Amino acid sequence: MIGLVVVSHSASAAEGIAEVAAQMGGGNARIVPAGGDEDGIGTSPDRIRAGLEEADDGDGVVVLVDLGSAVMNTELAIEMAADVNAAIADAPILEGTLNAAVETTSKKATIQSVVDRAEEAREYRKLN
Amino acid sequence: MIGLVVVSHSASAAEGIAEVAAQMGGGNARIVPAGGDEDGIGTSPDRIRAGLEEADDGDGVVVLVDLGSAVMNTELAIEMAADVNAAIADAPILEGTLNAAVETTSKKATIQSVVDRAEEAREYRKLN
Amino acid sequence: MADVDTQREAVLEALDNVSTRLTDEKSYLTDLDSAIGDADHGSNMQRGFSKAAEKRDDFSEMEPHEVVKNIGTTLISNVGGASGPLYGGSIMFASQELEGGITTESSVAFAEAYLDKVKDRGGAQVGSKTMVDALVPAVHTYKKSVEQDDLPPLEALAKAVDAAERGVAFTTPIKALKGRASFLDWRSVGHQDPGATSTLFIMEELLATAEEYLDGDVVRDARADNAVRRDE
Amino acid sequence: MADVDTQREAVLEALDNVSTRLTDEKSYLTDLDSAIGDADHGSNMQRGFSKAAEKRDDFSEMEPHEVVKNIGTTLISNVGGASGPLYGGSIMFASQELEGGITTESSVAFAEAYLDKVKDRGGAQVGSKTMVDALVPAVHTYKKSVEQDDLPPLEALAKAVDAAERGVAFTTPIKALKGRASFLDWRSVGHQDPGATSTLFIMEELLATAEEYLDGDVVRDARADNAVRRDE
Ligand SMILES: Nc1ncnc2c1ncn2[C@@H]1O[C@H](COP(=O)(O)OP(=O)(O)O)[C@@H](O)[C@H]1O
Ligand SMILES: Nc1ncnc2c1ncn2[C@@H]1O[C@H](COP(=O)(O)OP(=O)(O)O)[C@@H](O)[C@H]1O
Ligand SMILES: [Mg+2]
Ligand SMILES: [Mg+2]
Ligand SMILES: [Mg+2]
Ligand SMILES: [Mg+2]
Repeated sequence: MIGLVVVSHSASAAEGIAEVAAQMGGGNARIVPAGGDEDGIGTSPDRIRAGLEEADDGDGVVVLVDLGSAVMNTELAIEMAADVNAAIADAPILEGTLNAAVETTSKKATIQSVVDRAEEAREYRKLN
Repeated sequence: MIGLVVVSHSASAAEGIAEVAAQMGGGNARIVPAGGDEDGIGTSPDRIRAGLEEADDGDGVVVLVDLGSAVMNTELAIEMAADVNAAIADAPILEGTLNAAVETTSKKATIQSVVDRAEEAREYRKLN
Repeated sequence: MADVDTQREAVLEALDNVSTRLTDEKSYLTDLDSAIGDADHGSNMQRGFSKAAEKRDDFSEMEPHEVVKNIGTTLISNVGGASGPLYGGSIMFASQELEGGITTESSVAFAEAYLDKVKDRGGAQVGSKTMVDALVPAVHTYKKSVEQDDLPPLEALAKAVDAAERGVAFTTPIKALKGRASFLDWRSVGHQDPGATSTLFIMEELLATAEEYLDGDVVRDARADNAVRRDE
Repeated sequence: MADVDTQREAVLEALDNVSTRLTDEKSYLTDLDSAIGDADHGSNMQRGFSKAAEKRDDFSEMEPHEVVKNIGTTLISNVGGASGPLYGGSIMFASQELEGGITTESSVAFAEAYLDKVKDRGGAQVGSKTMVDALVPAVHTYKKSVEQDDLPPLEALAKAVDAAERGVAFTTPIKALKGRASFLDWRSVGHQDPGATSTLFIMEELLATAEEYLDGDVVRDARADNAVRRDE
């Protein structure tokens, strides 16, 4: 099953997002929060790398990110974790993680289909 | 100053999002997390109402929400808190809150400008 | 029109019946929600209505429409999930139609106001695979039976319950467009909607209560589809 | 080409000088970041380079390019923020250009690789109000001075530092398009970019170190704009 890593500048945001998304995946999705850094707000390539390795069961990982440095540190972490097949989704972090969580529980899921589904969350409208 | 309320199904997601956004607003923004419900994952109109009242200094409040029932409970809370002038932004919750936090610290901010700025976050692209 | 005490008693009796029924159906509703949601609809509904039923004593001096309104606000604070604002908020809103007392006419107005609020709050239409799919046929049928066909209220309500049951059956073969289940996209097809189902159960209890108070006994049509209820 | 021990010593000396300088400039960089960011650039840079400088002993047996690479990985893990992956990742990446030893030619290749990686990783161009605005003029000037004008490396580097200073000054009147400051939109105009400023400080220390090791003493051009440095 494709794993998910949630990279927010806030550790509690990453955990909370993973928690809401876990419900969407009916409790079956593999979702690892990897937020914050040693000093609090920030992102850490070492934590993200550990998250990639934890989320991967061999099928690969899709990463959801919040801002700028989360993207850069995730890219670095993906380069470091050379054995993990991983891609970053260009999606709003919470909404993208929910969509992705549902998609990972589909039998036909691929890294690409999970990225696509996450990115569809950009179109998600909340008000009627 | 316009206040912000962050309504996620997860209390820790709401707190974390508020924490990241507080930095964007240079520590000046008024951001109140109002996530979760009595049983954990969910949203609570009573908590949201309390959040609206806490975030309002008389200039009004903009609310950022995650999914379906967050919207409905926020609408109910806004109806209940009749003395607070509040609007919901149709925006990705984390990205919208960051944008909104910056806008609230602008001298020219209005409820509409904060909503607009939050909704611009839909267009935010993370990968180059 | 029945006197105020009888009206209040009927409302409280309906509340008890609904609360008991939802307690009985708790695990069935949760099973439905586990297939296309987050497996909490049974406990949400049971918790909310039990809290309301526990407030019986607080309600004993209120006008009937006030009792209904307070049931709504209790549900708002206690159901949780999407069904909290939908059930609670719509009951609260529609209760104003009962201000002049509970009559056949005001019950039609209540039903219409309730449906309008659910649609307005949730943005679902018929075919979105939600409680709206049970409500629309029920409310349309009730109104038409009362206003066009001049059926007595009990018969009109029985027809409405049958209509709701067809609506529940209709939710199974379609894709969810609103609520949590919509995240599943095509995978939601083939599963019955929990909120439509709880709507049916509540209506069945309203009918049972009405049978007591209107002193009638109606034969419901053959059920539309046995699939909509759990194996007993 | 200087021998390996001298090269390593020069790298370690540069590291010390940079670390000391960034410690001195910590509150100035943080002040700059507080105007258009989150007031952490000074502590980010100071922390990262101090950690690297503390590892001096671990580096004492390594090839010079390995030392540079390890400085990069130390920054990656310790700077934090956007500047962590940008400084650390780019130093790490560019270190491979020094595998054959540190020469004038390889220093040009290093500078180019470093700039490419910063641009590639962060997506900023000249005019985005980032460190790229200091780097592009510096690297272009250094390369041209060495390759076209055949200037000695120390003079080329001095010209590059002046170019970086013009770049830093250029960041003030423009709007940020990348990084945190871009969230401020027009309100970012009128503030000098912290990352461009720290880039200049680092280059000044590289120049000072080179002056020692290449045994020269260069006169820098008149400064482009006194506004780019703090009041002393
Ligand atoms: N937007 C909506 N409009 C109408 N009904 C909805 C809407 N969203 C959800 N529902 C109803 O709510 C039911 C789910 O309720 P519940 O499980 O209690 O809440 P949640 O989905 O938040 O866990 C669905 O089966 C559906 O009938
Ligand atoms: N995408 C980017 N490309 C190039 N440089 C960037 C980018 N984003 C940020 N920077 C640089 O990083 C500096 C800020 O670094 P720092 O304050 O340490 O990180 P953060 O902004 O995450 O707190 C900015 O002044 C800018 O020069
Ligand atoms: Mg549910
Ligand atoms: Mg729920
Ligand atoms: Mg910063
Ligand atoms: Mg920072």
